[in-house]
Amino acid sequence: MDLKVNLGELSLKNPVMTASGTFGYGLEFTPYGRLEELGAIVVKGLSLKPRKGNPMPRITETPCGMLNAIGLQNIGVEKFIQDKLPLLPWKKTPVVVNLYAQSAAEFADLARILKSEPGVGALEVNISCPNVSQGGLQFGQDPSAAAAVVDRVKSNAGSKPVIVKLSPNVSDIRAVALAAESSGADIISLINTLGGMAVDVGTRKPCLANVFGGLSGPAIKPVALKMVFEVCRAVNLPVIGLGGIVSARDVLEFILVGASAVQVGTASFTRPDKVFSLVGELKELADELEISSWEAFRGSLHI
Amino acid sequence: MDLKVNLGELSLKNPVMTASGTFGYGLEFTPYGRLEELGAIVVKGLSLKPRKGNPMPRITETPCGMLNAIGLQNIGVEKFIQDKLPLLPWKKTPVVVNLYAQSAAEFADLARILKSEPGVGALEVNISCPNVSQGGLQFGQDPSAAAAVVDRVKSNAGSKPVIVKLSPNVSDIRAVALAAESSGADIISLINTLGGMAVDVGTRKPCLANVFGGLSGPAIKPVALKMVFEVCRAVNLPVIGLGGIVSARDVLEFILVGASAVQVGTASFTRPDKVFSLVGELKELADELEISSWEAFRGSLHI
Amino acid sequence: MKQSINPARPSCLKVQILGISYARSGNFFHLYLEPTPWESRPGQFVMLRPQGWDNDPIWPRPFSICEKNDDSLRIFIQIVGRGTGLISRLQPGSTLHIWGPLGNGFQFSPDMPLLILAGGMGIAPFVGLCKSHPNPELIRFIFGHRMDIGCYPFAELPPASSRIHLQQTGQADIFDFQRLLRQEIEDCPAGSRILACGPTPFLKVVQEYARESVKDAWMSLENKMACGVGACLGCVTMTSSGDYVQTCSHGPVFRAEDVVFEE
Amino acid sequence: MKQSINPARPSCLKVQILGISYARSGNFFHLYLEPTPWESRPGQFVMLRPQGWDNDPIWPRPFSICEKNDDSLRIFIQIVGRGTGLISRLQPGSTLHIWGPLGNGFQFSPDMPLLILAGGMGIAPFVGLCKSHPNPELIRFIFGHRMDIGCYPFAELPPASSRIHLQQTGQADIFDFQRLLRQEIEDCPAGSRILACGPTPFLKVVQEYARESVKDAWMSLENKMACGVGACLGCVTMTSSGDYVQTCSHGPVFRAEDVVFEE
Ligand SMILES: Cc1cc2nc3c(=O)[nH]c(=O)nc-3n(C[C@H](O)[C@H](O)[C@H](O)COP(=O)(O)OP(=O)(O)OC[C@H]3O[C@@H](n4cnc5c(N)ncnc54)[C@H](O)[C@@H]3O)c2cc1C
Ligand SMILES: Cc1cc2nc3c(=O)[nH]c(=O)nc-3n(C[C@H](O)[C@H](O)[C@H](O)COP(=O)(O)OP(=O)(O)OC[C@H]3O[C@@H](n4cnc5c(N)ncnc54)[C@H](O)[C@@H]3O)c2cc1C
Ligand SMILES: Cc1cc2nc3c(=O)[nH]c(=O)nc-3n(C[C@H](O)[C@H](O)[C@H](O)COP(=O)(O)O)c2cc1C
Ligand SMILES: Cc1cc2nc3c(=O)[nH]c(=O)nc-3n(C[C@H](O)[C@H](O)[C@H](O)COP(=O)(O)O)c2cc1C
Ligand code: FES
Ligand code: FES
Repeated sequence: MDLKVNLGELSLKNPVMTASGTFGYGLEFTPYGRLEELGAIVVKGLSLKPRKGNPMPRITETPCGMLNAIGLQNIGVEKFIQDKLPLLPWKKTPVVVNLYAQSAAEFADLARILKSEPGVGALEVNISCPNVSQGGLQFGQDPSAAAAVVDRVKSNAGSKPVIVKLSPNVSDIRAVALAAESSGADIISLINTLGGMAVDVGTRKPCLANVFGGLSGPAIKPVALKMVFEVCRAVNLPVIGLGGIVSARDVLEFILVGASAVQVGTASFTRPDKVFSLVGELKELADELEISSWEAFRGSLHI
Repeated sequence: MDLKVNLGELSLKNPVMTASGTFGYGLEFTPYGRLEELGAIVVKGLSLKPRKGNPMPRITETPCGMLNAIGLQNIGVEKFIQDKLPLLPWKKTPVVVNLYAQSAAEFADLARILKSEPGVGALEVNISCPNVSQGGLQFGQDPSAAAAVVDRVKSNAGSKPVIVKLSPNVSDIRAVALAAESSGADIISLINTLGGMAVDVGTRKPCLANVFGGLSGPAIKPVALKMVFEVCRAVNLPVIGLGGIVSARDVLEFILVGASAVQVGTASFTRPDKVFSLVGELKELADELEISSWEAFRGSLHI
Repeated sequence: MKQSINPARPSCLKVQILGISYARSGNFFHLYLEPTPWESRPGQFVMLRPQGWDNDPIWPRPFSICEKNDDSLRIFIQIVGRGTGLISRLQPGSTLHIWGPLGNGFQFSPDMPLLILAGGMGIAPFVGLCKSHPNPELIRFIFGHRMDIGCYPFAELPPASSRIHLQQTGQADIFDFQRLLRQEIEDCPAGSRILACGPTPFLKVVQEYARESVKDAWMSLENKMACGVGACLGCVTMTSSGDYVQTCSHGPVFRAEDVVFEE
Repeated sequence: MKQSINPARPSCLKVQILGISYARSGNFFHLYLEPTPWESRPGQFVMLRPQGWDNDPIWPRPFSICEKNDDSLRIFIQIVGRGTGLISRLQPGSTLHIWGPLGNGFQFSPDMPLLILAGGMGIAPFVGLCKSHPNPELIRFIFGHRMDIGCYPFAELPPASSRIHLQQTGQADIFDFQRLLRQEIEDCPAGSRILACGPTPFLKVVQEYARESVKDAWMSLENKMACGVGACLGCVTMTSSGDYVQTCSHGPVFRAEDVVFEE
């Protein structure tokens, strides 16, 4: 079977993308696989100015998952364009830039800077980071705030496809998805991390300096799958599903409930070659299950 | 250390309660431990009329957790009072009845029936079941609907303490907690299960006949801990924390963030004697960590 | 295992693995555990949870008591997924938690002729039953299986019983087996009892034929189980009275006519 | 392990465990793995992930390369929690994924006098370094430890090096050790280099004394790590320039004066 998939204007040679913040700027993984074999590379969230991030400790392990509160440490969009992007195989595999900003105006600035970069395949608007005091969840939990951000990004992004990344920390994720759709989003991705916390009863301190963090990994897969299913039924846009994917079977589960592509996050920490090997395993499993085409399989869940 | 704890009018010999729906009507566990050694026994959710529950399959395993969609199968409140309650050691350990209804009026009826039962130590109002089409989340996700239910139960429950059990499937759980507090709840318990889903790529069917189910077990502990922490800081009521507890260390984590007591759910499936052994382990660990009293330890997280 | 326990009640024990022996195919193995003091009945089962499972898998796994004697408790296991795979890699000397005996088990009196119908792993609960039966000549044993017969403990059944096995490798074999089952059920003399265990499609067929020829048939059901003690309501079976009942505590053995197979 | 790989770059390999040998206390052990084709430097580390870990623990675990030769890669491990406990129970013949060599490692030239300061498990990266050093007489090795000296591979260090160890069982010993460290650092001749590895309180002391006497000191830091390759930003160290940098990829070895210990 041909693994190729189109998300509107964004064409991928296979549906396996990396997830922002778990794959660095891509280059960290060159010893472990060929970047050009991935569906797309989504880089760490970038802001207008470099960000120092949160104090340590920033990560802690949880049952079948982890919490992180990195706080969006990044080198800033300019330095990324200068130092990293040229080294990425963007001619062969789309590079998606994940965006973080504290206001709709800043998001617009980011879009303007990136719209004319030939190496940028799409923009992913992160309105769902739980680990920053401003600009994360305040957009992701409020449909009208989300709509305003998407609108500003869209009108400054030129022809770049705009992906909107949703937060699971809401009563009804469909409301935010619909708001993003109606304000012009091209693609929806979900889920970002679930808000969570861990503490150490010995020291009586939180395990993260930020107290709260975002939960990711296999633990959250059932939550992610449900939300992806719901959003796929609610909107007419292509959807990228993520949350806890570690195997080719997991990838197919997300496509079965309606996703067009997936992102692999925490799994890249279990082994740096994981996301690369998933592409091969996906092909094998799709053949084994006699899936004839993505069109036939996608959303074909019998209910 | 004396493990005794008071939740307002409700006194427990230790903070370890069972969680509704994971401990049957209590009697199922008599071969595996002494019920009278538990802090309290919370029984399966009861409704006015017996309920058949959802079709099969109803449960599926997930990474470090499980999904269930039992659909509140129960024998009905009358039969419980007649057949089960007299066999429970309610004189030595409070028996808490978990209530499920489809309307505020039905909740009031349940409260009226139970208020004069000497064997009933408290009522737990389940406004957070994700697995029923009516009466579950519609109350748990809406502060004013929650307030209305609590108000009706409270005014019909006589002197029985009323526990309100919250759903984690919300943007801000504090809003619902505050609504419950202001309409007279005596105690808050949280969390119920997180909405989730699992599918089988071989058969292309959902793993649960109900499609969606509730996620429980260690996987959700970080989410539970955060919400318990938040609610403890928002309300002035005693809080019962639960979600993913499997060890004495987990129990202490919930108390450290502010809970007065805890409930043990899915862990009772890992071993039927689990909840009993937790009481002993809790005492040992509290001594090892030199915890002098619950008052001194509760909520003592250094931030 | 040092707990002092009442043999008439179920209990949760910590026991050592005495040995693991593989059957002809590496996918089937016999697990020998320290003996338990339980008074159990054939058809009852246990829940197993190896020490190292921590939080994943979250559930224990249910297995029939295959055979029980003074030296050991024996479980016969087919590797079908992660849990059975993990169990198969345990080492002798390692410990696991076991609770039981669970469920009702098969009821019969020693002087009753028995027609035992087993499909695949459905042989497990009958091994001890047949070997300890005082009158093995009263047992007629029909066994359908997919894998080589050497994978199953069929040869252990008492020679005094009449034993028939039929391997199914294709659709034609399945029809043959169904014909055999129908014949055997029809021919089974009054006053005898039919005991069946195996995959659901097999049990459906047994139920149908037993109903047709009005025979006293009992069958053991398999459902996914979380608690095994009747508490979670996750394993229920629809009964002819219209209620869901817990397979673990009301079963796993049911009168054939009481079971409603849904879908 | 059959992959064809470039020894000059890191890679992720699947290797077998050749053996496990326990040191005097059951909490310390040496893990011998199939040899890897890497060109590595002392102070570099690897990430280990046993095959059976599935989803829990979710992270691999970082360990220094203790010694490397044609026969095996050796890791020296102390059991401190769940992950190291699980690794200690692996059987020879079982496989694990290993990736590396990671990080920068210690830099020095063979004719430089070295003052090596190790605390506890901080001895691990220095064992291979010392044993393969062409001029062991240039090495002065100071080792502070809590457990019996037999738990650590101290006796393996070349006799030609000057070796001092000091066990700390109480507060007085800690002060003695600190005094020793200060003296050694002060006395260390110009043109020599200080290499340190150990727990954070120990490294803070080394940093302070090296600063006081303006010595060329390097130290290897330990932080919790998820990816080990610089991607997650979970393991960062605050540097004197005010930036957080990844300990795994910019370190784990830092110039002592570049490190800012927070809190
Ligand atoms: C009362 C009872 C007695 C049993 N006795 C035996 C026995 O003596 N020997 C034996 O090998 N097996 C027996 N089983 C089945 C055994 O419990 C399952 O094969 C086992 O739980 C599968 O675990 P797993 O993790 O390997 O498979 P999973 O990865 O959980 O699942 C693999 C496949 O097995 C199916 N499955 C999982 N659990 C069950 C279950 N409880 N019942 C039926 N199918 C299931 C799944 O749907 C899936 O198709 C019994 C089951 C019950 C309920
Ligand atoms: C670059 C590097 C090299 C290392 N080399 C060695 C070595 O050669 N031999 C060795 O035995 N250990 C070494 N460690 C430490 C080792 O990685 C940890 O002991 C191990 O990850 C603990 O795993 P666990 O699951 O057993 O403990 P956990 O249950 O995860 O934690 C138990 C305790 O150990 C602490 N801990 C956990 N991970 C780390 C970590 N990465 N660094 C420091 N403390 C930690 C925790 O805070 C906790 O107090 C090294 C660490 C790093 C970063
Ligand atoms: C360490 C870490 C850093 C992350 N950083 C970002 C980020 O910068 N931007 C973003 O949109 N999501 C970020 N995420 C969220 C992931 O992209 C992803 O949505 C989430 O981890 C769920 O997927 P997973 O379970 O496969 O990891 C981060 C996640 C982790 C674990
Ligand atoms: C099988 C099952 C049945 C449940 N039934 C109920 C119920 O009837 N009423 C209720 O309030 N909660 C019910 N719950 C939710 C639990 O009481 C608890 O809130 C949840 O499982 C989280 O705790 P845990 O992770 O310790 O299991 C049920 C949970 C499970 C797993
Ligand atoms: S397995 Fe829980 S009720 Fe049967
Ligand atoms: S461990 Fe991920 S950046 Fe260092």
